[in-house]
Amino acid sequence: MAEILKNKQLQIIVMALSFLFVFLPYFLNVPQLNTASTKLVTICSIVTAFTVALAVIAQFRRGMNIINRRSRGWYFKAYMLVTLVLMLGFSLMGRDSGPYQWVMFAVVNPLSSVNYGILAFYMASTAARAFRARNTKALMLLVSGFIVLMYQAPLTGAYFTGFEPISIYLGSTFSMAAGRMFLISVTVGAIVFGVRVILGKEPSVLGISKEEK
Amino acid sequence: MMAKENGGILKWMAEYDRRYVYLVLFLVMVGPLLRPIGMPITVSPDTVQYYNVLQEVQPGDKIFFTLNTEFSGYNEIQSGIIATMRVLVEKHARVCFGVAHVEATIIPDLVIKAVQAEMTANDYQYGRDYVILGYIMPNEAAVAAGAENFHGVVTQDWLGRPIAGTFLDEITDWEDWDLITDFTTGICTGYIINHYALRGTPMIINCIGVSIASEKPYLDSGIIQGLLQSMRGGAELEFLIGHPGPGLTAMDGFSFGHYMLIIFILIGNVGYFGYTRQQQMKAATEGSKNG
Amino acid sequence: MVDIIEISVVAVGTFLAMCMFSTLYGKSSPLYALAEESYIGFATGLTIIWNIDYIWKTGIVNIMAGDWVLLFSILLGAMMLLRVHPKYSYVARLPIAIVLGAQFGLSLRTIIFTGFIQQISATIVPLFTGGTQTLLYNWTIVICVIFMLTFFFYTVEMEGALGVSARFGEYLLYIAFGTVFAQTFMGRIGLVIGFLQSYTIPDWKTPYLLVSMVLVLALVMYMDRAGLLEKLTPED
Amino acid sequence: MAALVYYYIKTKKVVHIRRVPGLDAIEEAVGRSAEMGKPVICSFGIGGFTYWTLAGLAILSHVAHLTAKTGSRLIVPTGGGDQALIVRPVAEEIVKTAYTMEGVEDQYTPDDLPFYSGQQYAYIGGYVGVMQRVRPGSVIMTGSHASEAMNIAETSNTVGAITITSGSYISNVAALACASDYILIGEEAPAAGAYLSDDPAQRASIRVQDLFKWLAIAVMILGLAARSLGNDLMLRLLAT
Repeated sequence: MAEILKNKQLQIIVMALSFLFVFLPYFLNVPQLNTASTKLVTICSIVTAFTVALAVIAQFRRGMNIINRRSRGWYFKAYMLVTLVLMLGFSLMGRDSGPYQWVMFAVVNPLSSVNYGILAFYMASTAARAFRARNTKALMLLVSGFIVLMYQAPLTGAYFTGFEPISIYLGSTFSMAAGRMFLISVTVGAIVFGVRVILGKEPSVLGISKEEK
Repeated sequence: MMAKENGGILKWMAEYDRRYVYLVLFLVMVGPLLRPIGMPITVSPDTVQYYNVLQEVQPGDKIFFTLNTEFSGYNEIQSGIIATMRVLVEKHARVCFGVAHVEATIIPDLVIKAVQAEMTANDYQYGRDYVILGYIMPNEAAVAAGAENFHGVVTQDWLGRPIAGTFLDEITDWEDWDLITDFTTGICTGYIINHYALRGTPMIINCIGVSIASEKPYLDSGIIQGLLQSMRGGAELEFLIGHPGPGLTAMDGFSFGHYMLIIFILIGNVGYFGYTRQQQMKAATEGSKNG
Repeated sequence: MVDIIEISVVAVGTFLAMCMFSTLYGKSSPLYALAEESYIGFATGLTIIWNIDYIWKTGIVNIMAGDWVLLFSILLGAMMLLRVHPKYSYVARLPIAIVLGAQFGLSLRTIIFTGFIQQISATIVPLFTGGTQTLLYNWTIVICVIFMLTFFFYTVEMEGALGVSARFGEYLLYIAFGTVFAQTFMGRIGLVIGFLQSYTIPDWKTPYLLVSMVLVLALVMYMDRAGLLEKLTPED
Repeated sequence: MAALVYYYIKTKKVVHIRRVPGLDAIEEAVGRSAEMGKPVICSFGIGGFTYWTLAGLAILSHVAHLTAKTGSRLIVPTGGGDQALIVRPVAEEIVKTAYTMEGVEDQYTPDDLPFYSGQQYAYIGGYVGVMQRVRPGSVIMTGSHASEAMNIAETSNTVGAITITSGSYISNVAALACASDYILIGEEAPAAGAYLSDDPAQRASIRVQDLFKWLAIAVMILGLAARSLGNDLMLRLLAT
């Protein structure tokens, strides 16, 4: 059995079959085939939900290593593992009331907000430090950024009406076109990468190390 | 001041401690929240387009209200979320909340509390008029399977109660939704576009500022029908529906935050041209003299 | 009357939030570590809860209702967990192969339309009919998309006409970057203001926010001056 | 498209890929770090095995060869996402192979590939913390990074490191274009990865991608021309 599961060719065939069994029914529109294909996709959604456990196992292992090594500040890791287990316990006591909701509003929500909110400060210090009209490209970036900033701020957007048409024009043409160009090139890249994997040309994706090739 | 002794104000403007930026930015954002001023606001065409799609919602329409955001994203687009829900309730639409991030499982409760008065006035009842499904979109496979066989993926609501007997009995696949209103920092929105909107399910999106340039091509190519942009879009929608909320009250701090950024950029450039460039040229001429 | 629970939520929330903000001071501190580990611990617990919830609702409930095929998902899921086992990690290759194949099937069958074909057809717009603004918009979009695309060729040297086109495309890109930077900044400050709103409205919350800010800043500066930061901050 | 990729892989003709300027910046940054006797930090992203992560891993391999040659210490922060755990063993293998090929296998230290959990913001806490402690000469951050890239780039600048980044979606690119000393825009990173790798499949892929971009431009121009003449044949073809 071990040899079968290790066999690289078998793994690539299974992946290709799984690919075809999800890809083709979408275009053929045969009801029975669609039902079976959707069942496979449902199975994959459940299996993928299991992979979260991998990251949690690694987290536990890393935390225990640090605790066992008694490296500096190991008690923070012990505290983290305790909070993890506490959250599991709280959820069993009910998710629409009690300690679970307390933790969500007192800990998770504010910290999640600050985690992303800090980026506003980093962007401000980046702009303050790096937005220099050093060359033509930088000047063009500065001018378009200035116009859009002035429009986005409601006060100037309302009183200096000249900014609005230019800012909406920049947003609906230049940045939309750049977004479209990125979308086109990333889509092509992702498709070609997918084809490479299906053809078995990317073994590392399957967890097969180089010696086994 | 320290700057005066070794190189003057221009040197300070070129090399001042970035923590001044952090402190000033924090104060100009929190200040107006304590002492609101009330700023005027103009409405952009994209917001009007989003509003018009909402106006076409009919009583009894089945709306898939998808939250593709961490709780932090909710801070930015809560104005758009609450204003959209308010319109849906006034239109007597039937709303199903679905979530793609574990932190967002608590948001439907907050949205319902924010529009509780309208829901009570319109006799909204759980199961018949609205359902909260919780975390049903952990990955693309779950989104795709839900699009093709809804009840194959979703069996219970967020508190483990069966969904049989709710208005979701009328949902089989992507064709049965009248509109998808998606609120996103990214997460599964691309999957919903690919597995619902591409097949014809009408869809509108309220996204954070980071995602505007990535979502605009879908709006321009007609795959989605409306795009509400960040907190400012939410404030404009509040203005359009005549119901001020967190969006409009935030616009003061919003304006000052933008102006502080512009001022920092100007200071930086004055310092750059007034000091740093001179130092670079001086170093270059000395280098060529010794070279 | 505000009850004690709500006060505790605001007091703890503002304190932990300011501890997380203390990273802006420029040095790691035990207060930042406290906030960070609180977030990791509770958020990881949350992730476990809701993924188990998904496996239960979509897998177990359907199996108990007679959908036996879904038993494979539990079996393959268990095999996937062996990925971290030093000796039996090869067992996880089968579920990885199935999931990867299905994953590519799902994305390749749709992104070719939403990300390629429909983006090209949306760029084929009228260039000589329509109002002035429409024409201005259409010409700009067409020029930007085509010239920006020429900036991203890698198997030909950037010389001659293609070189000129790529350089022009790069300038157009930097105009777009200025616009996108401003939009991104709008989003980020909206995020901070939304966070601050949750701790300034209603008014009784504001003192907790300001006291936490001053308290955390004072503590970090004191530890910095007393040379305690390095000693008390956990090693990674 | 699959046929084209398969054709190029089978033809054994080594596809020419132009040298991406970003590689010169990377080599200069590692060289300057060695002169200053400072470590190099290189990361490949927080995603699973995606198109962008593989580009980051190819660049990591190149940087590992450079640091092995120059004797600089290389630190590779890993983690940040649920899928990152599956990528980590491959990164270890890449760095170890590079040090072995340069004949300095003894300098390879597994502890310099720390795993900062599957959480995006714990990963940042660890990444920022190690930057603040070791004060690297250069930080090379490519591959599948998301919004944490801005935290890392700004902190990298704070500690005075040469900052080289790449962005996979437009708003990240716009912000990083300002925050970094050098940025590989969009697909420059995968192209750099293919340039460095001896893998014909990766090089063939870049060729096919270029062909499809030429096709996109050609279809747009033909469609625009036809539409201007009142014929929407191209639009109807695309709509089928």
